[in-house]
Amino acid sequence: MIAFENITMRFGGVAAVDRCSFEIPTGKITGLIGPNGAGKTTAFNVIAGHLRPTSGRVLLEGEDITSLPAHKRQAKGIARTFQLAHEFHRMTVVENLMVAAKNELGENMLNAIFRPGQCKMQEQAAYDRAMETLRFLEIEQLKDQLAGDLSGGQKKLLELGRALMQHPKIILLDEIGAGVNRTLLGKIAEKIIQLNKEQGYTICLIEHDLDYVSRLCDTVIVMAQGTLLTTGPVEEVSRDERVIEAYFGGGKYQEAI
Amino acid sequence: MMDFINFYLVPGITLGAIYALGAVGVSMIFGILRFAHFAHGDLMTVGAYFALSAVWLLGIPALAAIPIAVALTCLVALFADRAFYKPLRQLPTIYTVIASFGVALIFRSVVQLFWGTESQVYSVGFQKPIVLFDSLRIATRHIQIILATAGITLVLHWFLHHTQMGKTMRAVSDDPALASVAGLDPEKTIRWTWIIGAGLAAIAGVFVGLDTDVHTMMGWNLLLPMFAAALLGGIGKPLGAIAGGLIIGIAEEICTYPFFGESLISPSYKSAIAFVIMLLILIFRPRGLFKGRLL
Amino acid sequence: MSYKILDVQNLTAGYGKLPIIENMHAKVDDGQIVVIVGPNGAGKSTLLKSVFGLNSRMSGDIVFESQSIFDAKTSELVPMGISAVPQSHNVFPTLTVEENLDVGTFAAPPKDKTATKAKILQLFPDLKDKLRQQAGELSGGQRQMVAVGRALMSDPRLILLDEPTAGLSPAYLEVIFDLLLQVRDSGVSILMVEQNAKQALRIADYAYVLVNGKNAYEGTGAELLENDEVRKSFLGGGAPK
Amino acid sequence: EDVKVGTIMGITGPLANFIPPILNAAKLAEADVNAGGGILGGGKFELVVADGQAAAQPSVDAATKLVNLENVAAVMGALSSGATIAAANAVTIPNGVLQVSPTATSPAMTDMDDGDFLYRIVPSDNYQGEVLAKIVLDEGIDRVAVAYVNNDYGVGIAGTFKENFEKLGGTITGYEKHEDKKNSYRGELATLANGDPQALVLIAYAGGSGAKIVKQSLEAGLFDRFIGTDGLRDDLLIEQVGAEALATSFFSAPTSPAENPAGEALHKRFDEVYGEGSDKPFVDQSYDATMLIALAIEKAGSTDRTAIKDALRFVANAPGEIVGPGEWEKAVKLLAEGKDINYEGAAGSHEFDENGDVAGFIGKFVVDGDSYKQVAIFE
Amino acid sequence: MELSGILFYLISFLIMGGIYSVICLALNMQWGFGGLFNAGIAGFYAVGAYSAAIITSANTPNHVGGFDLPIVVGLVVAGTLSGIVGWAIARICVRLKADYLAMASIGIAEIIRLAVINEEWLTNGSLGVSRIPRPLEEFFTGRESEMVFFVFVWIIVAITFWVAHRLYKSPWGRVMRAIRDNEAAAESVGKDVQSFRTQSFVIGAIFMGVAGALSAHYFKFFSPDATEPLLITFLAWVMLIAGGSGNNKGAVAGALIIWAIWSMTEIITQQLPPDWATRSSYIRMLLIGLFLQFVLQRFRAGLFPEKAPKLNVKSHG
Ligand SMILES: Nc1ncnc2c1ncn2[C@@H]1O[C@H](COP(=O)(O)OP(=O)(O)OP(=O)(O)O)[C@@H](O)[C@H]1O
Ligand SMILES: Nc1ncnc2c1ncn2[C@@H]1O[C@H](COP(=O)(O)OP(=O)(O)OP(=O)(O)O)[C@@H](O)[C@H]1O
Ligand SMILES: [Mg+2]
Ligand SMILES: [Mg+2]
Repeated sequence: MIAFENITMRFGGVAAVDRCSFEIPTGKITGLIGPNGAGKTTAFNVIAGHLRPTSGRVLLEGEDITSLPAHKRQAKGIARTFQLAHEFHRMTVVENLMVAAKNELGENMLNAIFRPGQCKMQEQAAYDRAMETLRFLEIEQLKDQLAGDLSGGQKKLLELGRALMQHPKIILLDEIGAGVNRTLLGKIAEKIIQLNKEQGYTICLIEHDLDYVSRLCDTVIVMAQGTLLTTGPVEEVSRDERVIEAYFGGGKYQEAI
Repeated sequence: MMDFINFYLVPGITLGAIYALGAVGVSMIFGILRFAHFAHGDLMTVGAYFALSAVWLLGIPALAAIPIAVALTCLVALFADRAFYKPLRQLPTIYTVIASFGVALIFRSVVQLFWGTESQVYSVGFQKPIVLFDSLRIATRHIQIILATAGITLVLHWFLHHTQMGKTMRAVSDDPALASVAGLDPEKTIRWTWIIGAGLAAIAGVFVGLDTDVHTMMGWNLLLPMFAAALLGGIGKPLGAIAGGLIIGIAEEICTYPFFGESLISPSYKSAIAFVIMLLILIFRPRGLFKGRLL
Repeated sequence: MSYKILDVQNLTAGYGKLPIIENMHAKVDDGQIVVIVGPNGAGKSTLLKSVFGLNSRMSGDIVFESQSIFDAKTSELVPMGISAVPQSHNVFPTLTVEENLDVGTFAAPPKDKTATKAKILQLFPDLKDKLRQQAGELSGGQRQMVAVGRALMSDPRLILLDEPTAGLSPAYLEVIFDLLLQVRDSGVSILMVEQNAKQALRIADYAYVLVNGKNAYEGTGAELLENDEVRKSFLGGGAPK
Repeated sequence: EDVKVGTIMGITGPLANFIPPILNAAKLAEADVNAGGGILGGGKFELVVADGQAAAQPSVDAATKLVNLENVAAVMGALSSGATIAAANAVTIPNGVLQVSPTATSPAMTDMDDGDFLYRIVPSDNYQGEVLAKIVLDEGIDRVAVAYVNNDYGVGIAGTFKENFEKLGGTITGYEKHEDKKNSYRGELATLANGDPQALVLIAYAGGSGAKIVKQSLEAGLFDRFIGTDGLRDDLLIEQVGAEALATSFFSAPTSPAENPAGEALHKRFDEVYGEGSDKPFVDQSYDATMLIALAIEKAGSTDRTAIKDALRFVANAPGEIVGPGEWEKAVKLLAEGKDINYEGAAGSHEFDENGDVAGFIGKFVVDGDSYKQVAIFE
Repeated sequence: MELSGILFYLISFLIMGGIYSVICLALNMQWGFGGLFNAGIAGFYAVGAYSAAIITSANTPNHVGGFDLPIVVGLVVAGTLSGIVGWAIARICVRLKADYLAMASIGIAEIIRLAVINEEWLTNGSLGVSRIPRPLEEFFTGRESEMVFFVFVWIIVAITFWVAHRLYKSPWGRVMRAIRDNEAAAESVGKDVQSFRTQSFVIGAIFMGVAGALSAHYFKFFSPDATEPLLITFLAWVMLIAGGSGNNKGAVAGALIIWAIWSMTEIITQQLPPDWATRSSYIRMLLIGLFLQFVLQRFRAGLFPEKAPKLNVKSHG
């Protein structure tokens, strides 16, 4: 699905991502793990087009999208969530989702002015999908609350919802788990598997909680200091002592797994 | 060549110094209170008129009147903040921007009420400039203005980089909410901002009066170049603002110098220079020359 | 003999007129780690915010070291010996990491600033080579470190942490939890909200479960870990370790 | 019967610092009328002042309030052409109210279809520029640099001056417009000083850029002789630069025929009442405009707006017995006797042509002690 | 003061008020919907006014044109030109953060103003453009022409309002609000932020130009002093904020109310003793300044606070 080819991303001096290459296989759930500052979020930003890599190419199904602006990539089916929630704070939850819906007609200024009738049906459809999604995430009751007033975790869910609204080909989830209640997180896990198995979404998620990752992911990609450390099935990887060293700092966490 | 220095460069530096002093306040207020203070020019006017009264009543020279002007202007600024800006702090900054427009009107009309609108001078007559190296002619008041500005710059630098208040100011300008979580008192910081901003504005106002004359529109007329200077230096970078002020002042004056026999642009386009520079900066270096904050 | 550091007595608080937590109570004893868990939107952050004077406290009382802080201003609390780390927006983005730490000392200067800083840097080695970098450019986890570091700079007697480990990789999970134990042992009490509930409860001396703004369960960390109800509905099931 | 007359002036706004003396002049006229036995048989003559902020929008607003709410018989003002024409088009002409501007100079006013309701009593700039060119050449000066302020006043005079000066064989060595509100003009002056001009023709307001420019050229030793217009002929200039520095300079300004002592008297009275300022620009015009309106009303015998308009030429133009500033009583008496009168003001004789423009006289002034003295008159 | 007087004061009041309403609605499209801080309104106003003036005024040697074309043509050209200028500016500035956009637009407006004063060949400089027609002048004169123009202005206001309202209710409006709240997120859900902002900037600019054209026709003469930023840019902002930004009704209400304050304060200060003539005007400005503070503090969110448009969908299940 996505090929991340030998990408370097520099910020002034720091190379957040440094000659790093990996693939996100189609139709699978892939985990992207690594210690803090490894460059995971940066990698997402490069894929989603929020950052231009200093060098290297990003391919989507073989097509080079390195120079596409973010919004065009979304049109091609890349959806992402943010590690630090990016809600539309002065809009209600349901509006937040409706914005994400593809709504070509009504978003063309001329249509908006001269034929509002035409947009109405699309609106209805978008609204229904939004409600569906909210039900799916079990935050229906918040539909009319201002997104800015949501709790930390609720915002995360909103982000996921927005991603789902776009029926993308691939969803990039940046630490969807951080700050989400574990039980709910368990449910989300099921949903994610559902999305993947039943609706065939390709999913790539950044997550620190290894139990969680192992529960969801077929394969994991491990990054450290901006470079690719290794990739493979969770069991193998989590036995790889380079990973253990980099990720768990040899801490007593090992027996936790 | 001498012409260039006498009639373009020196006046440019003088003008620059005045912009600079004004721009520091604009920049700090912009950085810390997060709004463009449209009453800053008129704050200069207020300062200039306070000095004028001091000159009239006490018969002291304008320069000696500066401390009085500074003190009074600071009070005025603190009052304005208390009465007009503080109540709007929690709202989007646009409210404060608009409010400051109103405050500008208030300042100006009060000045007009008390001092009238006719233009005044601190001292009548004109002084022949000092002639150095038998061709460099500088008016004493220009020397004074330039030196004073240089001094102020040093003090300011010290204040911002070697006092706790300096860092606190930047913390507050970053995230007022978090600042109070960290136990800092935003209001105190804001008061300091006003004191510095207003004080320098007053000085700048007096300098304008020294250089030319004092009238009720003087500050308003200087406002936009001051904004340009603040941007040029980078918002929230007072020292940048000083550099910005000088650059714009000098550019404005020398742009009419006949470098190639023809003066580059018609003098009546002079004031466009500030904005052209500002636009270029905004487009190519939006954080200003000194990497100020991006709002 | 140990006396209450913090005593929240049937507090009702929320935002504007709208109450979020109702008649809720919580206590922190000297040198305790007290953990608050609960589903999203339960009101955990709201509780912390009201202790720290960041939202509207409606009724009840909050006592810190036997003195009411029910209507104390936020900026007064730090000098009193409380410091806090919000859930998000918890660093000064354009200040460098070092300056972020310094800011922690302004309101309540520690006995030995350099020593404190050294201690913190040795807890978060990552930050050492980022001291000059703007905090806004840090990774999610690095920000958390800076935030916690800042809170510790003022040698507080009570710190409020809202999900300090959110987004921290396991290595740091450990570090933080170890750190918290150390901090406690150095006599600082801790009131924290955690979603990594399992680990949190392991180190907790006492814990409260919050649901829809009301106390649901409470007990020592161990007790709650054993409690099936709690495990099923808040800790994501799984057998007790 | 009491009579209200409106006046529009940019009391606040960019021109604020010129207004007080101009307004005082109008007030003086008001006072003269009332002192001289009032209007329309002892009625009170009241001047309603409105602030046009020297811009079109507020001037229109001011005018409409005067005409519709204050219900004034006629309007005096506004000052700048932009404000005057806007107010006329939007308010006074449609409502059929006489409007006399003391200062508006734009040529555009000449061919406006104003239903004969719009007048002005400054000779249109073109005229002063023309005369100034003669005056300068008569002085034996044939190489000058010109600096003028970039507004309708400066542009108008400078344009015609240049044209005529060159036509009469003079040379313009430099010709620069400038903005009113700058701090330093040394650059422009340095450029203008090239090509050794004998003097600087400076068309600007003393209170605006004028004084600064004179000061700075003297300091820098770029010019020592200045030729100004009524905008520069201002006590302010002498205050700020000192008389001796201006010894060789001279100025042109609209004036009235020499054999009219009333003008002098007016200035004396003005300074008695208001302390100073009789030499400020547009003081005379402001007084005359107000006085002319008053006379027109008296002649019309009522506040009927059309009648007033029709009466204006009768009282302003020859033939008729000459009356001047401060001679209200006399004028009223003559009108009562049914005699024709001809007002000769401090700023000119005000003979309106069919466009409502006046030709008028231009005086040549030099500094004399701490004020100005008229040394010659040109027609 | 007799009745007809008051009537005609109101008419001329509403003409100015109407022109300002158009500016306010236009500004609302930029700021209220798009969060674009345009502080250069006077610039677009000037572009519109001068294009209309030159297009419709009678031929003259003083400057290009006048082309003596119908007023409608003038309006269209005015809108188009200032739209184009807006577009050019948007290309450069629209990506700037709010306050920076403000500075940039101020700068550009000032440059436009200087160009207007200095390029005599185009605008006749400070002498201004004269002989600008008014609609149906040949049939109506005097006070009637006032009434006709009054109707004309308010037709334009209605059109502007209608456009603004449609935009506000549409998904387009929603996207604008989303962008206003969080650009990165808007991009991540596939909205072309640049282009949306440009659109709202341009549509706003167009109507600002139209407003300029209207006042040119009203004054029948246009010179630089009618583009005074204090009276266009500043006033328009006050009106929008006071009325309630993001709310079209608020924009119009704000325009009328603030213009009323601006205009009617003088009626009050004129009651002061006559020898206060000058002072009373200063006091008036003081009043305006203070009143503004009052409005800002008293009506925090404006007289008509922004409210999200009702979704026109039925929510079943
Ligand atoms: N805008 C930026 N400017 C400078 N450096 C940056 C910027 N963004 C990220 N970095 C640096 O790049 C490195 C990787 O950052 P990134 O956010 O990708 O880490 P991460 O893998 O997401 O870590 P975490 O799991 O804590 O979120 C970090 O060291 C960070 O300091
Ligand atoms: N500023 C606010 N205004 C109004 N309601 C708010 C505000 N902040 C939070 N809320 C609401 O209060 C409830 C509790 O919020 P809170 O942030 O305390 O939840 P939480 O327990 O911290 O959840 P999480 O674990 O996701 O952070 C939520 O329903 C939220 O929608
Ligand atoms: Mg990350
Ligand atoms: Mg929370």
